[in-house]
Amino acid sequence: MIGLSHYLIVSAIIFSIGLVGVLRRRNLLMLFFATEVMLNAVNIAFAAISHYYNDLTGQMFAFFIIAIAASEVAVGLGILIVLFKKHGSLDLDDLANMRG
Amino acid sequence: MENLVYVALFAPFVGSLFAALFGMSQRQIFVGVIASGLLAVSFISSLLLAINLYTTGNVIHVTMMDWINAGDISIPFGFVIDQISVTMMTVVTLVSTIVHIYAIGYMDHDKAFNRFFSYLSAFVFSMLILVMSDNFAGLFIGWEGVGVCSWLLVGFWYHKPDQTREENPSISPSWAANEAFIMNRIADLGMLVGIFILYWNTGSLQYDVVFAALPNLDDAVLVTAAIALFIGAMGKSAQFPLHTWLTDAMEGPTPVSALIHAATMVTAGVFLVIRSNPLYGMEAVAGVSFFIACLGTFVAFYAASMALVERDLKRIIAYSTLSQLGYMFAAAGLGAYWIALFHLAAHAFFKALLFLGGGNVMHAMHDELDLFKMGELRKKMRGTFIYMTIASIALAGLPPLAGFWSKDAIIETAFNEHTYVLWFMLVLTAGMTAFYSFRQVFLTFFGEDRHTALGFHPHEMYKFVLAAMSPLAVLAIITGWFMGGYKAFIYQIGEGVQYEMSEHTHHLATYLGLIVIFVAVSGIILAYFKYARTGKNAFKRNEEKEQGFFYKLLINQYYVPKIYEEYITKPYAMISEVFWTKVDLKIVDATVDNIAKFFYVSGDKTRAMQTGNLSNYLNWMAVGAVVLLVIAAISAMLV
Amino acid sequence: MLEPINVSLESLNLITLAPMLIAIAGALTILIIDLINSKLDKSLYVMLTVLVLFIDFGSVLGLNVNERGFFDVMLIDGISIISQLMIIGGSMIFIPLALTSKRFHEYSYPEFFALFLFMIAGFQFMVASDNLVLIFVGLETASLSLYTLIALHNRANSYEAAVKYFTMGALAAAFFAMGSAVVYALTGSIELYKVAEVMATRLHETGLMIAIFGSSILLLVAFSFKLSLFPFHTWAPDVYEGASAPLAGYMSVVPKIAAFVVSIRIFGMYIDLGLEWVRWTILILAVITMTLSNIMALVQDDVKRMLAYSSISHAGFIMAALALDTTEGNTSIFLYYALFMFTNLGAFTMLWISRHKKRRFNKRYDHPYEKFAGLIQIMPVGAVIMALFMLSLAGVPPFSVFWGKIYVMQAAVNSGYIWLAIVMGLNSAVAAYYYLKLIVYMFLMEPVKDVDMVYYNISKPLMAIIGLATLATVAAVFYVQPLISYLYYMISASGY
Amino acid sequence: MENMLSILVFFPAVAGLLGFVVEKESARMYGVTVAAIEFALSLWLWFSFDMSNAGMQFVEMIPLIPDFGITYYLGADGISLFIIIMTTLMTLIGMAGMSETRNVKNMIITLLFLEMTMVGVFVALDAIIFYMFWELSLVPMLYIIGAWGGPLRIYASIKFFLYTFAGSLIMLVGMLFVAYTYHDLTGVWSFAITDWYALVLPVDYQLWLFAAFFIGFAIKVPMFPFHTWIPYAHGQAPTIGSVILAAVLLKMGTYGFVRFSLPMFPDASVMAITPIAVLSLIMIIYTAMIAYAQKDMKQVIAYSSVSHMGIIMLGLFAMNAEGLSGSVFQMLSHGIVSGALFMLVGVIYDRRHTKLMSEFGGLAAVMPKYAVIFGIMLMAAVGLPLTMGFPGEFLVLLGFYKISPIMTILAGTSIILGAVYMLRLFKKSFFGPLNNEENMKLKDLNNRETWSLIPLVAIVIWLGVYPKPVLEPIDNSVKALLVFMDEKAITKEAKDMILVSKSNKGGA
Repeated sequence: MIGLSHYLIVSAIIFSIGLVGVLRRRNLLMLFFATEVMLNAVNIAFAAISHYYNDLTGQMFAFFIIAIAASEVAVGLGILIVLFKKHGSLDLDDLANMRG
Repeated sequence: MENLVYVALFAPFVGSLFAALFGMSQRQIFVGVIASGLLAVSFISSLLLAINLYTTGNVIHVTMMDWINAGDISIPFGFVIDQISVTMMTVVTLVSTIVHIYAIGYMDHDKAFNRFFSYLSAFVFSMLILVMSDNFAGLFIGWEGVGVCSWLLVGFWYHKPDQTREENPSISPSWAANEAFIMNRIADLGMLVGIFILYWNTGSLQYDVVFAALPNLDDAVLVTAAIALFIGAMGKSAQFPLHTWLTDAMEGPTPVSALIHAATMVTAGVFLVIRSNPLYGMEAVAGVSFFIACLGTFVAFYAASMALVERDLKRIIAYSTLSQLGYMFAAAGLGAYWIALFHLAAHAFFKALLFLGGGNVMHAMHDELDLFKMGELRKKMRGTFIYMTIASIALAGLPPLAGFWSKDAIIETAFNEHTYVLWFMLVLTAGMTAFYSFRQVFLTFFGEDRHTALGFHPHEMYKFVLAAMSPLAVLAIITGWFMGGYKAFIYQIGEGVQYEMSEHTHHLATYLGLIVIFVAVSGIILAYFKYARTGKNAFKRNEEKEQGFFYKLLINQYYVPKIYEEYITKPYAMISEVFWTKVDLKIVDATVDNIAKFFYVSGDKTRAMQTGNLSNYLNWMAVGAVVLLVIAAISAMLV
Repeated sequence: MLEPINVSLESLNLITLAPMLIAIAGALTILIIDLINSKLDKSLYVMLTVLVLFIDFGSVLGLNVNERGFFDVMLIDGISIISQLMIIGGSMIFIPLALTSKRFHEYSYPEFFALFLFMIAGFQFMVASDNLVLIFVGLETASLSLYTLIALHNRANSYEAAVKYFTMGALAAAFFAMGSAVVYALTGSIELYKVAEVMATRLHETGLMIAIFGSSILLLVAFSFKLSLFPFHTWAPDVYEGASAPLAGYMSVVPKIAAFVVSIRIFGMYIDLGLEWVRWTILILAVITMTLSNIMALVQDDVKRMLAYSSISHAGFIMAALALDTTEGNTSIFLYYALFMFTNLGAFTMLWISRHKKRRFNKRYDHPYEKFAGLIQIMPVGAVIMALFMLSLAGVPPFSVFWGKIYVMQAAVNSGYIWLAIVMGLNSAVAAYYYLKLIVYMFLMEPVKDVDMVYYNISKPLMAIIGLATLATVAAVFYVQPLISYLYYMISASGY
Repeated sequence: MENMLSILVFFPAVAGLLGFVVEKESARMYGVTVAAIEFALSLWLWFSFDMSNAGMQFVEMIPLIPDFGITYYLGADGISLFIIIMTTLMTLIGMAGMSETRNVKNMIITLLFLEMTMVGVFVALDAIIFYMFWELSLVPMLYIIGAWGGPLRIYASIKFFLYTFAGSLIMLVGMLFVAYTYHDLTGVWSFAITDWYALVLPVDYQLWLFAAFFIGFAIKVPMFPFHTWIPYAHGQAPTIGSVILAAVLLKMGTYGFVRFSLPMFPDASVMAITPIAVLSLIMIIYTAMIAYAQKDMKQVIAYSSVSHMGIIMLGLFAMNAEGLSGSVFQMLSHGIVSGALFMLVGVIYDRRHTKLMSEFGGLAAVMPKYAVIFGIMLMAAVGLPLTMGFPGEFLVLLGFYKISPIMTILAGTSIILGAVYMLRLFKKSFFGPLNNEENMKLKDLNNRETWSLIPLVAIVIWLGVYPKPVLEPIDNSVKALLVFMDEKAITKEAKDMILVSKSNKGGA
C-alpha cells in the first residue's frame, strides 16, 4: 500500500534533485528547469497531503504553483533572450561582471 | 597703621607695574629711580611698622579680601604684622632698596634695564606676601611668586647659549633658571602636602587657628606635617639634596644673586620653620627638629668644603650662603628660633654686601669671575675692597662684626643642647668659612697682579653705587650690637621663640667664643700665607694637586650634579621617549588602529564571497540553509 | 454530492480588495492608453501613476481595522494598513524620479509604469493576507514585475542583475512553496491563524519537531532571501548596482516592508508558540547580517554598492527587532522603515541626479567615491544635503534614522537583550566609517581636475523630492511622536 | 526671559544659517559680531543668575516625543553656567584671533553651528537632547580638522569622529537602560536627567551603567588609554580647531561625569574612585612624560592638556566639595589656558609654518610681547598662584588628599612634571641665542592677535586673584550635589566616603 509518506519521500527526493541541479548546473536554461523540478516536487507533496486530509486547499495551492511557475518561465525566458542577445552565451560563469 | 601695611606691601608692586609699562622700550634711568623710590617707601613703612610694634606691642592683623572659598575651606588675603614678619619685612625691603639703587648702576649698559626693575620689584612684592601672609596658602603664593621671579631673573640673560658642563658648570642662564624652578617645585609638592595635612586635621589654613589646634593632633600627623613642610623649606633654602640649583643660579645678574640668592628668597625656608615654631617646637616632632639641625650642620660643612677649592667668585659666595643657611637651620632645628632669625637678618646684610662687592669686581673685570685671573685689585678698587673685607670679616665671624654675634650664638646653642658633634662640626665649619672667604679676598685684592697680562683694565664702580652700599657695610658691622634689644623685641611673641642658654653654657660662653675666634683667625692666617703674598712666595696654581681625589671631588661638587644628570635627567628623557614612541604609539594607539584595521581587513576577506558568479551565490543559499538548520538545532538544544 | 456554492456579496467584503484592484485597474488603463496613442510623453504616465497611487492610498486609509474579506483570505489588520500606506507612499515618492532632465530608456515604455503598478498590487496582496497561497501569489507577482523593471534599465549590468535576482528568487520561491507544503502537512491548513491553533496542540507530539524545524527553516530561507539577510544577501549588491539608482533605493525599502510584514506574521507565530530557538536563530542571523555587511561596506569603492551593503545592514538591524516579538519591537520595524525610507530614497536620488551616461571616473562604477571629491566646492548645497543623508544613515541625532535606531535599541533593552543593543551600537559605530568616507570625500578632498558639474541629471521635480526627503530627514523630531503613537496603536490593535 | 537658554542655544545656529547669505569678504566680521552677541547673551545669563540658588535655573520644558519620554528640557546651574560662558568666550576669541584665510565663510558657519552644539550639551537636561548635541558637535569639528588641517588631517578627523562616536553609542545604550529601568519602576517614560536623579538603583546596576557612561565620557575627556586620538586631532587641526577642542569639547566629557555619573550612580562612583584615580594618575604622569619627549610645540600642549584633564578627573572623584569645586574650576581654567596656548602656538605657526621647537630659540628677543603672553599662560598652565591655574589644581589636590594621600602625592608630581615640560618648551623656543636666520625678522604680535589674547590674560589673572564670583556659584551647586549624593547613596561605604560640607550639615 502506497501511503502519504511514500509520496512525501518522492517529493523530497525530487526536490533534492532539483536543488542539486540548481547548485551544479552552469547553463541558465538548465537552471530554470531545475527550479521547475523543485516546484513540481512541491506540487506532488501538496496533492498528496491534500488527499490525505481530504481537503482541497492543497490542490488549490498546487494549481497556483503551476500558474506561477508558468509565468516565471515566461518572464525568465524573456530575460534570458535579451541576455543571450547581449552576451551570446547562457553560461553562468560568463556572467560575473559585478562582484566584490 | 593698617594703611601702612598696604603701602609696604603694594609699593613694590606698583613699582613693578610701572617698570613693566616700559618693559619693551629703551633704557630709562627714571624707571630704576622710581622703582627704587617706591621700595624706599616700602622700607620706611616697614620700619614704621616695626617701630610701632616695638613701642606698642600691638600685632596688626588685616584681611584684605577673600581669595578661595570652596567647601569648608576659606582662604583670605590676610596679613599679619608680628615680630617675625616685621623683621623679615624690614630686612627684605632694606636690602632690596639698596640692591635696586645698586642695580641702576650695575645694569647701566643692559638693554633690558626697565624689564629688570620690573622683575626685581615683583620679586620684592612676592617676598613681602610670603612673609606677611597670615595663612599657609598666602605663604604659598609668595613662595611660588618668588620662585617665578627667581626664574625670570636667573634667566635674565636668556640669550646666552647652552655650554657643556666642563665649560660652564651652570650650562646657561636659562638652564639654571629652569633647574631652580623645577627643583623648587619638587620641594613645593612637599609643602603642599604639608598644607593638605594641616587643613584636613585642623580645618583651616590660618596660622592662629592651625597652631591653636596643634596640641590636639596625633603625633603621626604632626610628624608628617612637619616633615612635609620642611621638604618645602629644603627646596627654597637649597638644603641637601636640593641644593644644586643655588650655585647654578649665579648665572643671574649679580644684584639678583645678592638680593634673591643670598639675602632674602633662600631664607624663606628658614622663615617657614621659624614661622611654624609652634609645630616644630612640639615634643612630638622633636625628632624632626633634630634632623633639621643635623641636616643644617651637614650642609654648613658640606657647602663650606666645596667653597674651599672653587675659583668662581660668585660661586664661592653662593657656597657660603648655603653654608650659612645650614647654620640657620641648625639653630632653628635646635629650637633657637630667634637666634636663627637674627642670623638670618645679619647674614642678609653682610652677604648682600659681599655679593654687591663681588658684582663690582665682576663689572670691573668684564664678567670674568675666575679668581686666578684677578689679584691686586685693591689698588684700583679701594671702596669695593673695603666693603668686601668688612663683609668677609663678618662672614668669618670675627668680633665685633655682625656675623660673630649671631654665628657664635648658634654654635653656643649646639653646645648648650649637648650635641657636641654638631658643635664640633659647626666650629670646624667656622674655620673653613674664614679660610675660604679670605682666600677669596686675598686672591682678588692681594697677591700678584694676574689680570693686566690678560688684558683686563679694571676700574672702580660709580660713586653713587658705592654710596648706596654703605648702609649695608654699616649694618654688617653694627647689627650684632643690637642682639640684646632684638631678643627683648622678639620675646614678646611668646614662649615658642624664647631660648635661653643654660647656666652651664653661660658660664663657658667666653671660652666657647674664644675657640670660635681662634679657629676663624687660624683660617684667615692660613689663607693669608697661601694666597696673599707676593714675589717668590706668590700663589701659584698647582696643576698636579688639582688631580687629587679630594680636589676633584670638591670641584665637581661631590659629583652630585653629575649623578642627577646621569641618574635622573637622562633616564627621565629616555623613559619619556620610550613612553612616547614605544608605549603610546606602538601599543596604545596601535591597538586602536588595529581594531579599525581588523574590521577593514575582515571586510576585504568577507568581500571575497561576493564573487559575482551566480552559481556561487546559489551555493551560498544552500549553505545558508544548512547553517540555519545547525544554528536552529544548537539553539533549540541550548534554550 | 457537491452543494451549490452560495456566497453573498456582503460576506465577500470586497472593499478589502479595493486597493489592489485600483492599482491593477490603473495599470490596465495605462496599457490601454498606450494602445490608443503610443507617442505620449513619460510625464503623462508618471502623473497617471501618481494619481492612481493617490486613490489607492485613499482607499487604504478608508479601510477598517481588523476585517476579513473575500473568503476570509484577505486580512486587513493594523499592520496591513500601515504597511500598505508605507508601500504606496514610498512608491509615490519614487515614481516622479522618472522625470529626470536626461532621458533614460526604461521610462519611455508605458509598460514600465504598468508593471510598477502590478508590483504594488502584488505587495499589497502580500501584506493584506495571512493565507500562504495569497502571500505566495502576491510575492511572485511583485517579484516578477520587479525583475522586469530591473532589466528594463537596458544595460549589460541590468540584465546580469535581473538574471541573478530572478534565478535566486526562483530558488527562494521553491523554498517558500516547500515550506508551505510542510506547514500544510503538519496542520492541514494554510491559513496562518489556523496553523497557529493546530500547531499549538501538536507541539509536543514526538517526531513532529523535525517537521516544525523544516518548515521554519525553509520559510526563513525564503524570507531571508527577500530581506537580503546573510548569507542570502549575495544578490543585493549586484542587483543594486545593476539597477537604476532610484529603483535600487526603492528596492531597499518597499519590498522589504512587504517581506517584513509577512515575516512578522509567520515568525511571530513561531515565536509566540514558545519556540525560543526560532527567536535565537533569527537573532543570530540578524547579528551576523548587520556585522558582516557592515564590514563589507567598509571596503566598497562605489557609493551605490556601499549603500547596498548599508541597506543590508539596516535590514539586519530590523530583523533583530523582529526577533524580539514585542509590540515595541514590531512598532520599531515600521518606525524605522518609515524614517529610513525618506533618507535612503533621498540618498539614492542624490546618486540618481549625479548619474552620467558615461563612466567618467571609473571603468566599472557609475558612482565611485572620487566622483564626489570636493563636492562642497563645486556644489555646496548638494554636498550639504548628501552629508545630511549620510549622517542620518549613520544614526547621528536629530536626523530621522537616529530616532528609529534608538527605538529599536530601546525595544531590545526593554526585552532584556542589552547585549543586542550594544552590538547594534557598535555596528552603528563601524557603519559610521563608510558613511563618513563619503562625507570626507565631499568635504575634505580636493575635486578631481576638470570637473565642474556633478549633478547632471537634476530637474525641478527631482529637486522637490530631494527637498521633501531633506525636510523629512531633518525635521524628524517633530513628527516622530504622532508617527509612533499611530504605529503603536495600529500594531497593538492587530495583536502583534 | 523664560526661554533664555533656547535663545542662547539656537541663536548661533540661526546666525549660521543666515551666514550662507553673507558675502565671503564680510563673513569674518559677521562671525565675530554674532559670537560677540552670543557672548553678551551668556553674560546676561550670568547677571540674571540667582547665585544663592544651587538648583537648576532658566528651566524650559517642552514635550517632544511624550510617548517615549523625550522632552526638550533645558536648564543651567552653577556648574554649567560658567562652562557656557567659557564656551561662548572661547568661540568669540578664537574667531577674532583666527588667522585662517581659506574658505573663511565656511569656517565661520561651521563654528557657529559648533557653538550651538557646545552650548546645547551644557544646558541639556534631557538625556536624548544631551546626546543629540553631543553627537552633533562631532560633525563641525570633523569638518574643521579635516578641511583646514595638516597633512594627516583626514586620518585625524576620522579617528576623532569614530572614536568618540563608538564610545557614545555605548553610552546611549546605558541611557536607554536607565530609561527602561525608570519606566519599569514608575510606569512613565522619561529621559529627563532630573527625573533620573530620583532613581535609586541597586549597586550592580549602578556599576554596569557607570561603566557604560564611563566609556562615552572617558573617550571624550580623553582618559588613558583612550587618549590617542587627541595628539592627532590637535596635531592636525588648525589653530581654531585646537582651541575649541581643548577649551570646550574635552570639557564635555568631564561635565558628563558631573551631570550624569556622580548624581545618578553615587555608590558606583565611590567604588570607581580607585580605578579612576589610577587611570587619572597614569594620565597625569605618563602623558606629562610623553609631553616632555615631544619635538613639536603643539604636541607638547596637546599632551599637557591630557595631563591636566587627569587632574580634573581626579577632582571629580574626590567626593568632597573642595575637590569637586576645584575640578569644575579647573575645567574653566584649563579651557582658557590651553585655548590660549594653542592660539599662541598658532601665532608662530602662521609666521613660520612649523611648530618644531628645534626651529626656534631666542624668540623672546624678536617677539617680546609674544613671549610675555606665552610666559603668563605657561605659568598659569603650571598652576602658579594668582593665575587661574592655581585655585583649581590646589583644590583638587587638597580634596583628593582626603581620599588618598599617596595618590595625591603622585598626582602632585604634575606640578613638577608640568614645570619640566613647559619650561623645556619655553627654553627651547624663547631662550637661547637667536641662531636661525628665518627667525631674525619675525614680527611680534599684530593688533588682532594681541587684542584677542589680552582678554584671556586679563581673565587668567582676574580669576587667579579673585576667583570668588565664579567659584561661589560653582561651590553652591557642588555642595548641593554632594548632599544629594550622600542622601541617595545606599551602601554604607559610599555614605562614609561622600563628604558633605559642614555648612550643609547644619542646614540639612
